Amino acid sequence: MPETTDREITVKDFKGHINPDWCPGCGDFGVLNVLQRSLAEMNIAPEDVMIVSGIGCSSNLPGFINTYGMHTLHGRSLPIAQGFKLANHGMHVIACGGDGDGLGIGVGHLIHSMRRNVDMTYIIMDNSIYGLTTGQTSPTSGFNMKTKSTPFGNPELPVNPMALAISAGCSFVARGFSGNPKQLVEIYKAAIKHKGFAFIDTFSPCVTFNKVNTAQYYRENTYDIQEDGHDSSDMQAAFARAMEDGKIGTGIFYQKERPTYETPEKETFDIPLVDQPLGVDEKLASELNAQFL
Amino acid sequence: MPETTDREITVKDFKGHINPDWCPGCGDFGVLNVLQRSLAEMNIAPEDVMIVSGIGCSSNLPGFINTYGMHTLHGRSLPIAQGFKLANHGMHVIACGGDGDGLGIGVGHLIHSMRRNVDMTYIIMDNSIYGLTTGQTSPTSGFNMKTKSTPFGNPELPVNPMALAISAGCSFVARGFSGNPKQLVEIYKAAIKHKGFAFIDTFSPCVTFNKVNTAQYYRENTYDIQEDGHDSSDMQAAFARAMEDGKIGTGIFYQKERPTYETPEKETFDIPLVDQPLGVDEKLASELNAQFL
Amino acid sequence: MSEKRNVIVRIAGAAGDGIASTGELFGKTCSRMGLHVMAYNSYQSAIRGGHVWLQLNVGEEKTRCHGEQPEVALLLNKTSPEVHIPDMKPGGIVFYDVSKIKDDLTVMRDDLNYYALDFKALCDFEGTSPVMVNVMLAGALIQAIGLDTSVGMEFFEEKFSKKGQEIVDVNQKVFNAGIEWAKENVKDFSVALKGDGTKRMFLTGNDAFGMGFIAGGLKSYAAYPMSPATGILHYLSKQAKKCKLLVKQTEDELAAANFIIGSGQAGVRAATATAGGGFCLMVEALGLAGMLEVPTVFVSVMRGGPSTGIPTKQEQADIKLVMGGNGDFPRIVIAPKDTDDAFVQAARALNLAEKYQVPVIILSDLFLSEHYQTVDPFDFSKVTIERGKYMRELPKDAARYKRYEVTDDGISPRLVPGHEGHMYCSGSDEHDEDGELVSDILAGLPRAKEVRLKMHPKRMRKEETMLKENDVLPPEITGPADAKLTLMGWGSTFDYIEDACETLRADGLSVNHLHFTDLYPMDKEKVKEILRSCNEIVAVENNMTNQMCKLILGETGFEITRSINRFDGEPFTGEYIVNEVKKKELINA
Amino acid sequence: MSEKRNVIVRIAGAAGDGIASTGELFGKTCSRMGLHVMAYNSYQSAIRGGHVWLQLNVGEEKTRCHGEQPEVALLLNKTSPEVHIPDMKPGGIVFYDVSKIKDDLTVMRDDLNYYALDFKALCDFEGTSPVMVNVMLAGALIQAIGLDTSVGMEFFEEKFSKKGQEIVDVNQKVFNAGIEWAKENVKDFSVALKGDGTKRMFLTGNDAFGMGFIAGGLKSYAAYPMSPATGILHYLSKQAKKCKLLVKQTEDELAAANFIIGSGQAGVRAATATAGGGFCLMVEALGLAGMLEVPTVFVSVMRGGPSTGIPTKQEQADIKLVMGGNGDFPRIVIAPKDTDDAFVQAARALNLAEKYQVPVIILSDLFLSEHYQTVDPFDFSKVTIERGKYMRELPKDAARYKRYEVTDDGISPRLVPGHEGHMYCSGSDEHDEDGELVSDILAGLPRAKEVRLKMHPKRMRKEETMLKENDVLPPEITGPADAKLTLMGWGSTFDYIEDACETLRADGLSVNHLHFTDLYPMDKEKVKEILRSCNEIVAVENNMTNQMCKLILGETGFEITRSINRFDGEPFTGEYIVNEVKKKELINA
Ligand SMILES: Cc1ncc(C[n+]2csc(CCOP(=O)(O)OP(=O)(O)O)c2C)c(N)n1
Ligand SMILES: Cc1ncc(C[n+]2csc(CCOP(=O)(O)OP(=O)(O)O)c2C)c(N)n1
Ligand code: SF4
Ligand code: SF4
Ligand SMILES: [Mg+2]
Ligand SMILES: [Mg+2]
Repeated sequence: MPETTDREITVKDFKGHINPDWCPGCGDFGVLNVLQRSLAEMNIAPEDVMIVSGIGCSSNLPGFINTYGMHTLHGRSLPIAQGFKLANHGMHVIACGGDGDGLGIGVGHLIHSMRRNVDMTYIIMDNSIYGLTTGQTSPTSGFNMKTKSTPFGNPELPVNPMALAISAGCSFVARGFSGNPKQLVEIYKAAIKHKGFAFIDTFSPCVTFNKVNTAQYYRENTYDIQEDGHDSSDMQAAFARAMEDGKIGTGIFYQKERPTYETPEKETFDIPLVDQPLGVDEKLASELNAQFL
Repeated sequence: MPETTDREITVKDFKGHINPDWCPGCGDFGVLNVLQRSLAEMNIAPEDVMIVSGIGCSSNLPGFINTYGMHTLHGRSLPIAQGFKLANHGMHVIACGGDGDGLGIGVGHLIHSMRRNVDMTYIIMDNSIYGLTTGQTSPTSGFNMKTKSTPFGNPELPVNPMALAISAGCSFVARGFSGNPKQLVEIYKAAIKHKGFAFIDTFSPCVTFNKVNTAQYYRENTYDIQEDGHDSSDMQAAFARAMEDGKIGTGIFYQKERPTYETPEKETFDIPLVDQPLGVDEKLASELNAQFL
Repeated sequence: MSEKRNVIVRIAGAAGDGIASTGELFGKTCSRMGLHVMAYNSYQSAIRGGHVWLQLNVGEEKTRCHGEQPEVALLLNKTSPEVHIPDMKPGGIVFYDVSKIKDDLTVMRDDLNYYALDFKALCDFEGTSPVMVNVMLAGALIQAIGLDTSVGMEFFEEKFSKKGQEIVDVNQKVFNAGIEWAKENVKDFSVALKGDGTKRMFLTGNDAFGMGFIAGGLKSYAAYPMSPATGILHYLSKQAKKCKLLVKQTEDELAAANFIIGSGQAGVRAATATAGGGFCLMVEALGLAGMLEVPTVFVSVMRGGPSTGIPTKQEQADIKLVMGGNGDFPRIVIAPKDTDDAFVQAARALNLAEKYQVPVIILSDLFLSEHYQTVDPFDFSKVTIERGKYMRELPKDAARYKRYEVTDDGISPRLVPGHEGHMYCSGSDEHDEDGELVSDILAGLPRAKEVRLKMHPKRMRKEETMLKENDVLPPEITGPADAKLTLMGWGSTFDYIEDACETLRADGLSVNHLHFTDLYPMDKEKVKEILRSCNEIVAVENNMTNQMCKLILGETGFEITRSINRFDGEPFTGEYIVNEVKKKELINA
Repeated sequence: MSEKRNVIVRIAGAAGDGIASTGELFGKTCSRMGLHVMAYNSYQSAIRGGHVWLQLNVGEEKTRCHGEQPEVALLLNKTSPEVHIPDMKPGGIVFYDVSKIKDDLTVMRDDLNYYALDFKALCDFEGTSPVMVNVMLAGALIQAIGLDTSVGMEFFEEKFSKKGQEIVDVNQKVFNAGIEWAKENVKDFSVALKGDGTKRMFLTGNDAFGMGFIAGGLKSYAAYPMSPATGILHYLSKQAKKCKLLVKQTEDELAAANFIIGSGQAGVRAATATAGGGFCLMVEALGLAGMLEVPTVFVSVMRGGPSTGIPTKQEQADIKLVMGGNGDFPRIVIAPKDTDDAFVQAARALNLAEKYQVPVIILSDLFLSEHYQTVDPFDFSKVTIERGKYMRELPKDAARYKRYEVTDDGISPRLVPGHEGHMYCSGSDEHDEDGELVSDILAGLPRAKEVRLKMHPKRMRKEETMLKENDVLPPEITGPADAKLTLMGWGSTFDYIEDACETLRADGLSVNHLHFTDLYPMDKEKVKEILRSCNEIVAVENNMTNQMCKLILGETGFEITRSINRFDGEPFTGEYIVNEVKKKELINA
């Protein structure tokens, strides 16, 4: 488990070199701010953090924060993040990206990552639209929603990220809203602290291409499930909350720690792979040869 | 909706030209037989059926049955089947393949196919192992199971196909066992009859590479949820059944018809695309030009 | 064309400043007057902000090139002057709004005419908002260069009437304010372009691909959004009901490519489109289409690479990509040369795909797919639909049908599924004429080798048949056959190179142009002969490594050793090529 | 080698008949005696049934080839005689069990010696089962050709002791029954091979790749099962704990390829392996590794294509595949020549990947990856680990680190993540030296073009550096430099061609062998010079379309016009090549 640092860390330490080029008012600003705050409040050093994203407006985030980053391929942030984390589990690894990136092209990796339970955090910045490609339907676009690629209405049921995550064996399942930073910072901190794969679907409205799922819409249509007395250790209850019609719950739907991916392979992972010597000694070499003699 | 035929159809009509080259005792024989019986009992003509598979032992099925078939790429049967079905919705389309094919490499397509709800049937022949590649861990291999690729035990939680399907909005979710043909034939018939995407995870033991999930194991550890009074219209109950520890339920977990993919686009699909004339008439041509004048 | 019959206009600002709509307004004004427009959109992979510009070359005759130096500019934001003033042609005119640009621009250059409008003062009426600055400036511009202002008025009607009459009215008023201002303040501008009165279409290559597909009988289209290919998806989505098309945005490119294989197998014409990174994900399906012999059309639109690269910039560097795949299988690669050709080749690709039962790749690029241009309305009646050996039924007494019958031309008669008594299974494993898998029925038996030795060459033979039946367009030479210098290009560079040749010839140089539309398969002997007939060849490629030269060399053994390359993300222009020819002293006339 | 010092043995039956374990038993017997074995497994993509055979060429000196005509055969099922009897060398001997094969084989050919054993009679004791027929026949064979029978006894101990002593005992008894029978019934066989007593390893190319990776410091391996690459996954999985490796079976090839990019970025050596169809799914990641400059090693094992093709059969037709990808980026392609070389090249690939910060592709094939062979134990001490410009830390007062600093050799100093004060982000979009995206910071500004014009050539320059630093192996010639005929091959055909050359030279012909291990990048001038130094070149390619000739032509302009091709799914043999040379009258000695 990566550590926090002795230095005193503030939000400023996470300020990036470039200003985000998101549209003014984009929900992604809120996610960036909350993430910076969460890391600072947990006193995690910037050099101990790797943020991996895919491609999309939201996936530009690693360029705007002062940590290590990888801005990779559309839909592939999770395998990369896991390859990184398991090679250097001394670092905190956070993957992030859009709803198209994570729940569209990338949903296969998501399902498998959840059952795999590598100790990392995954933030989807969910605007129910393809932002960067200028407004096509996304996996969380509502049924019948009109977009550039569905001018007569979206003919598909949207995915339900909470239900999917619970079913896929995800050990930390939460939903937040970038317009509610107070709650979101607590969720992100809990996620980063969680030992295992933590998933947070974060409503992050696109002001340019989505006139349905606006900040106002979320302000009016969400409620805090923890305040409503939800027990996040109860999977059935979590599933029921995920399936609710009407108001949309935010908060921690489900959390249950179980052995992380590295646990059964503890011999291999006693120290981070990146710190291990390369190659084998003479004794091991002759053992390896001997297997075939 | 494709029709049944006036000719009298029997199981013999579905007998393929070649004998299956599955290992003697392989569960897939049972799936093939039950599928042939189901089609015959529904009096569906062989030429009205297209069976699309991926790659794997199980995916060899279309070669062994006398219908139209496509034996395609590992993990890609579903997009191909949907491309076919929507181009010729006059035919019954059935996709089939292994647990690796459908729940491993192909799980992204599965999730999206379920919410899309094209009117077709999808059968996974689930042996909790990679058969054709001679015995690696599969997405349904048990936690800690030893396989050629996990000699120290599988470090991942298996996927739960029933829970996943229910969460993904699948309109027909069932589980069967090739060693229980009586129940299976009823499930397959209900699935083929179902208007919308019908998914059946079918236990189909691999006698060669999986010594855990054997026919005997399933005979001893499954029970019929319908006999146990399960209400397949109740999603919460279905989820609870899917999450049960101990005995494994078989039967129809969840079924609820909703508009199929073609429904909102009824202007396009009034007759199968393959029967429509190609190109546009003069009037439409000048309308198309006029859009840019 | 030495007489001045065109004008180059640039509109620049941040993404979100309304560049595109200004361009549309201006372009439509010209196209409806019967003028010719070639427009290039230099945009970014950021939705707002970033610096964006659109350049339009308007002429009384066909303009082949968006040109280098603008003569008229609309500058919409603060960053614009430093970026664009240096590019201006001496004597050019610049419109801007004083609230956005406060600097004294004459300090930068004093050989231009500056017109500073004041939006707040001129449009001080209800309903306006600062985003309408572009509308006002467009009015001034259109007036200043003597175009028909009434088209603009119509345009607002068409565009905004759904949003309510007030929106229409306020736009018209703002537009008019610009017009009136220009009437009073702009000195006579040297060009007054006269259209021929024939209305022309103003559209992109992607629109043309979409129309060509519809003309050619497309019924199933599946794609995943990816710039610069998404325009085809947008266009076809809108036509879906009217034209009875299945248009599906899939979950990814793997699904899209395989989806159209399903549709193709069912017997309908099917296509997809994507850009480089997305095409990488289609390579496996491409081979499947080759092996199952399913007619399919893949549009691959090149953009700056590698990887995500420069996604909204131009490059021609995906030849190796579309030639990829595991093992050998037949395919066709076509790189259309311009917007008209996009229409023609889209329809042709559908025919070739069905005739040869192969995947056909249309290799477009950002410039061709996304630049706007005026073209004459497409002649749909010229498009013929040829389905090759396509069958829905067999005679009652037909012998058992063999889907993969070995034939001399490599093409097997194709019965599409649904017919009684002749069921077959198509497999991605090597199979016999019936489609039955070698590994199922002949596993390890010596006959497996015989089947392989029949079936693999059967498929590959189709490439020979394509050549024999003259279904592959040979490279074409324009200009004098005996020119001293030949500029060789492919795909969308056609117009630039033509433009450069015209200029060079006007300068008294002896040049011609050798152009490839069909890239693969290549008729070794014929192509070699044509190449040998040229005196001195210089390749013009929008990439760093001369991928086309390598393809030609690998296919024919003919080596082209000199080249003009551009890989900074911009398309060529005629002037750019002319300069390179002169700079490199490629020719001594 | 005209003196008879080797014997060719074939073991044939259905999948599931125990061919593989018989082969292992036989191979280990030989390798422990100090004999040399080259074995080829002709198997199918069906788990049971199908016809399968294994051929072993055992010699006192290195056997380069599994050979064509077997001299000894074990036939395990009914189908075997018709398939294999015709292939036998005159005078050969055939062992079989009377319960499985009832026909009179002398009718087929009377120039062979048949030994019919009766399992039921000979092994009529407790614990036996008909699947053990192979064990009995193996005993007879090993005795008959005069090998050391005690190794077999050990073998059963090692193999079955975990399953209990009874299993060991019954196997030994059955084995012994075969031995005793042979002692009594088999006439003296002409060959009695004597090993040199040096124990050798008996393993596959995939095992050798795995060992080479471990020797070379691999720490992270991710793959998805796919024949014929899965052996590497199986081998490494077993060593994971012992060698502290991360070995991950991912959900698909997309994940595997991207997974190792994550590991590579973290600073550990990472590799994956797959076959053609799976590599198609890795092409996008390949470009990502090129753009992010992450050291990664991709093994691509060729098998019969296209598409699923003939998955358990041999072909060399994936050059175009591994050269694919969108846009241009540097890469290295290495095709190891034999099992020893597999070890060497795996370790070398890891070094080159780190030195140049590029993806390195090892292009293996079914034959190389899966055939068993005896080799001397690998010398791990010869493997050096060179990490290039790898850094874990920077001096305290270092200037802000630039991950993608432009350097003369194109390689930037590489600080791996985790160090305080020098954070950077690696992006798949075009970026500047800091890694910041051109589209974020320079969107539309002229400086974007400048950055592009610096960064793209910086990456591509690495290919020149590889050549300059002699990190690319030039093609090598074996045999007389001035030979009349040169056989050109690449990758795993090395031994066959060597074998053919030896035979041809023994026949008095003047031939040599030109072999490519490194396929890309290619040193144009050097390669052309070597090719030109040859008198008459004939390519030997295990494919239909001469992909290597096309690569050479496209890279160097040198055209090879004659070739020997095999694409029926089988690997070459020396004899096959010799026959082709003679049949095609490729040489008049
Ligand atoms: C393989 C591939 N396919 C398609 C694209 C084009 N593309 C870029 S971003 C994007 C989707 C953006 O939507 P989302 O992931 O929701 O992110 P957002 O922009 O909304 O934050 C797509 C399809 C790509 N870059 N790569
Ligand atoms: C892209 C790709 N990756 C890998 C393979 C190799 N492969 C063939 S079948 C298979 C898995 C078989 O398991 P499953 O799908 O469960 O089918 P089963 O054989 O068990 O019926 C794999 C990995 C392939 N053919 N294509
Ligand atoms: S397009 Fe939407 S998602 Fe993208 S930056 Fe703008 S507001 Fe944000
Ligand atoms: S290996 Fe397993 S799944 Fe494959 S045919 Fe044999 S028993 Fe069936
Ligand atoms: Mg989005
Ligand atoms: Mg399986």
